Amino acid sequence: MSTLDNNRLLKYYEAVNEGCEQAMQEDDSVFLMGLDVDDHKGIQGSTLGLVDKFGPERVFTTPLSEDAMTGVAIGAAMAGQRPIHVHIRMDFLMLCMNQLVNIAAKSHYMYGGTVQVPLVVRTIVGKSWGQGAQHSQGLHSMFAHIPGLKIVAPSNAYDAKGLMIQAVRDNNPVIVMEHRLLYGTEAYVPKEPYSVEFGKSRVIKNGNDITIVAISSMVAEAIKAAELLAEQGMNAEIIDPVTISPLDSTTIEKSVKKTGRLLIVDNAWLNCGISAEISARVAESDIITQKVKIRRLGFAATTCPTTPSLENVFYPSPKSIAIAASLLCDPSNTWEPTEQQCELAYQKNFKGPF
Amino acid sequence: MSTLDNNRLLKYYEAVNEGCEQAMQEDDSVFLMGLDVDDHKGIQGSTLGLVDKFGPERVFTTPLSEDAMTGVAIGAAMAGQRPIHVHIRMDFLMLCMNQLVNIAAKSHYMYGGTVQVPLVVRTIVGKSWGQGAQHSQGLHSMFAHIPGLKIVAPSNAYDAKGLMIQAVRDNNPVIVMEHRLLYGTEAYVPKEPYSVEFGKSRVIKNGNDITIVAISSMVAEAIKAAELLAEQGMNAEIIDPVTISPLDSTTIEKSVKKTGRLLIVDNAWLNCGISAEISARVAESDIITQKVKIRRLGFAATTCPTTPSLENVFYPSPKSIAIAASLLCDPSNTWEPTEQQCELAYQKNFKGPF
Amino acid sequence: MNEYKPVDVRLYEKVALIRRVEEAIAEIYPSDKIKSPVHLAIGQEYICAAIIEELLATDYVCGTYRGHGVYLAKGGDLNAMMAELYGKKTGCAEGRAGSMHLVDAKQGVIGMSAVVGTGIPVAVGHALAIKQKKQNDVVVVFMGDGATEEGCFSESINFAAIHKLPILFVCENNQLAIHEPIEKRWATPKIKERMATYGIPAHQFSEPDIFSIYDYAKTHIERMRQGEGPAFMECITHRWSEHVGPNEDYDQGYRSIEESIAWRKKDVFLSLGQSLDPEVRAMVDKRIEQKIAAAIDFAENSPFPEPEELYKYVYA
Amino acid sequence: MNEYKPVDVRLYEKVALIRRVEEAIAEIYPSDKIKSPVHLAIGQEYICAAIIEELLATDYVCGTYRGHGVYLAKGGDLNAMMAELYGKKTGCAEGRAGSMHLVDAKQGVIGMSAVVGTGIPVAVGHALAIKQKKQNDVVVVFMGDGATEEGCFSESINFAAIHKLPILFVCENNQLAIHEPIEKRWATPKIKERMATYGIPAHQFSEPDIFSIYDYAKTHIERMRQGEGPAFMECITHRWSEHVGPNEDYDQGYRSIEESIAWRKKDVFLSLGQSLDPEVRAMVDKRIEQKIAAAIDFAENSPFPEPEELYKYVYA
Ligand SMILES: Cc1ncc(C[n+]2csc(CCOP(=O)(O)OP(=O)(O)O)c2C)c(N)n1
Ligand SMILES: Cc1ncc(C[n+]2csc(CCOP(=O)(O)OP(=O)(O)O)c2C)c(N)n1
Ligand SMILES: [Mg+2]
Ligand SMILES: [Mg+2]
Repeated sequence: MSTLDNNRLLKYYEAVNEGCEQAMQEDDSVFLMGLDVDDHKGIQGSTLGLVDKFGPERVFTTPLSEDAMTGVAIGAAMAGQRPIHVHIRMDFLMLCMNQLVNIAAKSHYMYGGTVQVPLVVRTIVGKSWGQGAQHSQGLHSMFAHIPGLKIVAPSNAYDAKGLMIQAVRDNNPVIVMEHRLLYGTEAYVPKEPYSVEFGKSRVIKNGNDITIVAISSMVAEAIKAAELLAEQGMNAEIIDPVTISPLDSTTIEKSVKKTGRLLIVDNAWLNCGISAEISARVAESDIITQKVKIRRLGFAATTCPTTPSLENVFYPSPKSIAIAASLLCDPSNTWEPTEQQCELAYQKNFKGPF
Repeated sequence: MSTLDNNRLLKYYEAVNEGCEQAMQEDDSVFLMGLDVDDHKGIQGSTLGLVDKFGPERVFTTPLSEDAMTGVAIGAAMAGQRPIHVHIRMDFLMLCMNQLVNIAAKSHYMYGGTVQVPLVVRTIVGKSWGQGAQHSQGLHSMFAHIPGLKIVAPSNAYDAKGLMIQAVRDNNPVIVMEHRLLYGTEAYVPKEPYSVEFGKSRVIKNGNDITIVAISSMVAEAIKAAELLAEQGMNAEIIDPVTISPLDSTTIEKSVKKTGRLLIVDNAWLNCGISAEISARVAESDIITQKVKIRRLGFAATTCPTTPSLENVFYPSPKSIAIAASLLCDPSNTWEPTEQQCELAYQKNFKGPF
Repeated sequence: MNEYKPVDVRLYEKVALIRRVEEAIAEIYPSDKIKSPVHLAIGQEYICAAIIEELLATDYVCGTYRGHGVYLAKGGDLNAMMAELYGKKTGCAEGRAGSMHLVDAKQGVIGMSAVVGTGIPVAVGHALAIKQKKQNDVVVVFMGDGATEEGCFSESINFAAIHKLPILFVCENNQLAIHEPIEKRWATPKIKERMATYGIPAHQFSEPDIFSIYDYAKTHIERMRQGEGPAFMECITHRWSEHVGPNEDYDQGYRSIEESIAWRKKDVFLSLGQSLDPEVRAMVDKRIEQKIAAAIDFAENSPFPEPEELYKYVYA
Repeated sequence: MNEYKPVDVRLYEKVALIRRVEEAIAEIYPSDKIKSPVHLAIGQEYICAAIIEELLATDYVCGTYRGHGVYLAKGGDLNAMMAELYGKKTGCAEGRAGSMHLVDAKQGVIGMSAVVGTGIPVAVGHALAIKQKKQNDVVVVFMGDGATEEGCFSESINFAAIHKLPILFVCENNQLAIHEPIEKRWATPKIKERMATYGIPAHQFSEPDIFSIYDYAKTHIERMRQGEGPAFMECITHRWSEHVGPNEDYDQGYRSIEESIAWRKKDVFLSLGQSLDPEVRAMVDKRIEQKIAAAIDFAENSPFPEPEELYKYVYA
């Protein structure tokens, strides 16, 4: 993914941490705020050590006041600072919707270009181990609905750092959607600051039989599914949109033009989601002339339950992805992978706490 | 639309008012709360007189505290009441997102079926006359993204009353999205209480050449566009989904199977919107075998500007709808209706105040 | 103290039940049978025990994700709670809630929320319904010190005071939100003064004096039943356990064991237990241990929900 | 009063400019040239005029959708404001804002919001930036009585007090939110007592005494420049016009002209004008009328934005 030197294996949370650190080093106006960013757990490691390096003026916790704190971050951004505002769960962004939707997204436009809001909102999607209804939601599509906001979803440590740095450099409000279950995953990450461009989907794996678009933690699941499919002779192309908004659908359309089949796997509900948007864009694409076979997978259309017996069927899995892809390739397929084939190492390991 | 007797022409706001009144008469546990519901303007007439009929215990204003007031309404609903909570603009719902998304939508599920939240949230979408960025948003797609919520969008006085009554009778949180510019429009409305079923799209006009799905205020614009198209020999079928969630896409799919062309016109942004969902469902439909020509129209992908010269190009209009439909029917069409042909009487008349 | 005897026993039984249930949870936890993050309130039990003591079955309580105590003190079903922690179908929410969202509608336990502060207005809504229905039930809503920083707390108090709703607001001030000390979050410690500006009775209890708390709550609950409107209580307290999970964490550097020692010396579970006739106490203790053993047994032997039940309860 | 002379003139000029601009807006309004809902603050101008008087160009102010006065008092460009109301390209937001979202970044006028209360934390954020940059500028944020009911107000005050930010909170209490009287919305009138519990200076001005208000603001703005943190002012006042639109509405039944008469007798525009040397006043008045005429001229003769500009400024 990179031509830079000094690559090391880094965990996702370490990459987020390094991205924040280097962004703060690069520019004195960058600061980090949010509940618990300065405690000894440091947002599951992703902010650990930063208060020691940059001091409590630039790294500080806040009262439990998500709404006003978002306004404060926006105001500071308007006044020339570049805040990174951290929320340990994406669900809590529902408390900040007014400031994000009615102020952050709109200020540059509404005030005729006279102000900018270079704000970064970091949020983590939770999963498993009883996170349940209010600690598990991937709500990126709500933000992608609103012009003026950008939203990115790093699926690996490399993107986590590069997108973080790019988000801070961007002059608009950017929401970074991280994923708790990715925190322990590793990738090669350059030591130097670098940025991952917004609005460019990444082809993770080439293939001719079907296009699988996977978002956030679903990328890893799709890769696993693709391995299972390969054993059956089906060759999947996997695309990670990387940025949810702006969305590069051209890369997806080109792939689907080639494969004629599209499976979208989101870490969210389907209805009115980015999966629908991708499906619609492909359906409306001028470059695709044939009727495409499309399916979407995502959260079940229910609230997220806590018990594993229900949670297991709430989320897409390598198994359900592989089966859906196989059926798109040939509706008469009856193959199903075994549970064992499907288990993802990182999921087996996760045991909390939060 | 009705076989009931005693039909009279009623304005949209009068129909909303009558719906609320009859719902309150029907059931003592129904009450109406929200900023300004009891003042002499009565939410643009839609709550006028109700405080006199039912008294201040059942019809009352609140402090400016949308977040907690939503929680209060939810709590009252859990305890057996049936609140109608009114917001004069949909934009303000951003202040209530936490309660709506994290509590109202989830309680029945999260608490294992032991509680219900029969809450009605009434909201009005603003348009024109300088409403601008924060008084104009149609945010229904955000709510349709969340399992556990229902959202309906009456496009005429008949539905306004019938959906209101049905919303109150429903045992789930229902958001009723009204539209300011429809408030003065008239339809025949039965005197008796009646309900409009959720989850049933309505075919407003039959046609064979193209399916136009229009939402909320866009239904009237689409009807006008269809008249213009008819003059040119293009026969549009118009469908009003009536309820955004649950969405009856089967009716739409059947129509598109017949016409082969689909234009979706929403009163909202496109990205990750219900227009994308409809487009995706049609693209993924098993009953449609051909490649369908699909287009979406909605808000421009910008914040809503106040000045008419920009606002005019922000919204879909009978003109832009007719042109888009004509091009879907035949990409070589060059016909354009004149401005005069397109003007909708009710839009010419609206001059505020809010 | 003689006159307090019956209530002493009742209060001890509540405190002890909550203490012992949470200790049992902590013990089972490493086995991974409990499929849920748990927020223990060991050391804080006396607050909900005292305040809920005089409530009737038709009254409501609302707790937080740290809500085992509130649930149990109000008479919530222990078996159903334990099964819920295990993710079982017999749980109080059929496995959909875990420890953070306990509910027992039959006992007036309002469903709890894991989004801090959001239960407060929901509880006020129950009080509004009571008033509208002209009943004379009351609501008690518990919250942490952190929750009072959320805007919806101020909004809720104001509304409850305007309408004189029958609701008692209780702030369990353990001076921590996760690991963040209150000094970083509150401009001043004057919350009871602030609450008094809403025109409602407001009182701070800086000591774990279960009887004073009990008395105050009783008086004000009675007031509320007469339609005299809300009141506010702040109870300074101390959380023995880590924020989430079964362990203590004084070794983590963010707080010292020293501050804890003073609180542990005043442990209500101990002092109240010691004040009882040993025979009475032994009987109570035995009853509690039997209940707990039965609940664990119930939880362990209950089935998980079937995957087919995933779509149950999305809409009513 | 001699010592006040120069400031008298300056204050009068501000009050008179705002009054006359709003009267001009009301006059033009029926012609439909103003393409925007207007919220007039006629009768309330003295508050922002007095408080902003001692601010420097580098200081910030934040008003509301009822913000013509705050914008003008801080030196916001009148031509650009009038053009904005007309929806013209030369407007302060190039026609994207209308009357409700005035902004003048060059003059330190923070963009105003039509969602009640949302400007408050944004203003606090500006104060945070000032502190982080170790500047000694200050921020003044204006809000209605209704805005103080929003949770974000309580959250904002607490945060500003914790960090001792240089921000002055000003509540323009006209005792109405649209048509709803304050008694239906505030549990008690004790807002200054409530603010004092955050450990900040808090004062109520029940009379339209422009000089007391000016003095108090001046003192506390100086305090803030020394890093001594926020303060709160409540100014009881009276809105002469309807909530939105160019007219008066005492005939609507929700309030009586009687309560207005007392306020109109104390009209600062009148009394301050009468206190000036008539020649000086005439000169000031003339200057104001010229400015207004020029601004209207500017607005009328400016072009509307071209449709192609729709996508300008979506992203920076
Ligand atoms: C709205 C919201 N913000 C943040 C969190 C993360 N969080 C969970 S518990 C907690 C601390 C709450 O402290 P307090 O209210 O004092 O309750 P305590 O845990 O001390 O009982 C926080 C910040 C959350 N769950 N909800
Ligand atoms: C969050 C929100 N809720 C409701 C409204 C509708 N609204 C517009 S102005 C207003 C009254 C505000 O009253 P106050 O803060 O006292 O200011 P005033 O108009 O008296 O200057 C209301 C309720 C709004 N714009 N924003
Ligand atoms: Mg606490
Ligand atoms: Mg007011």
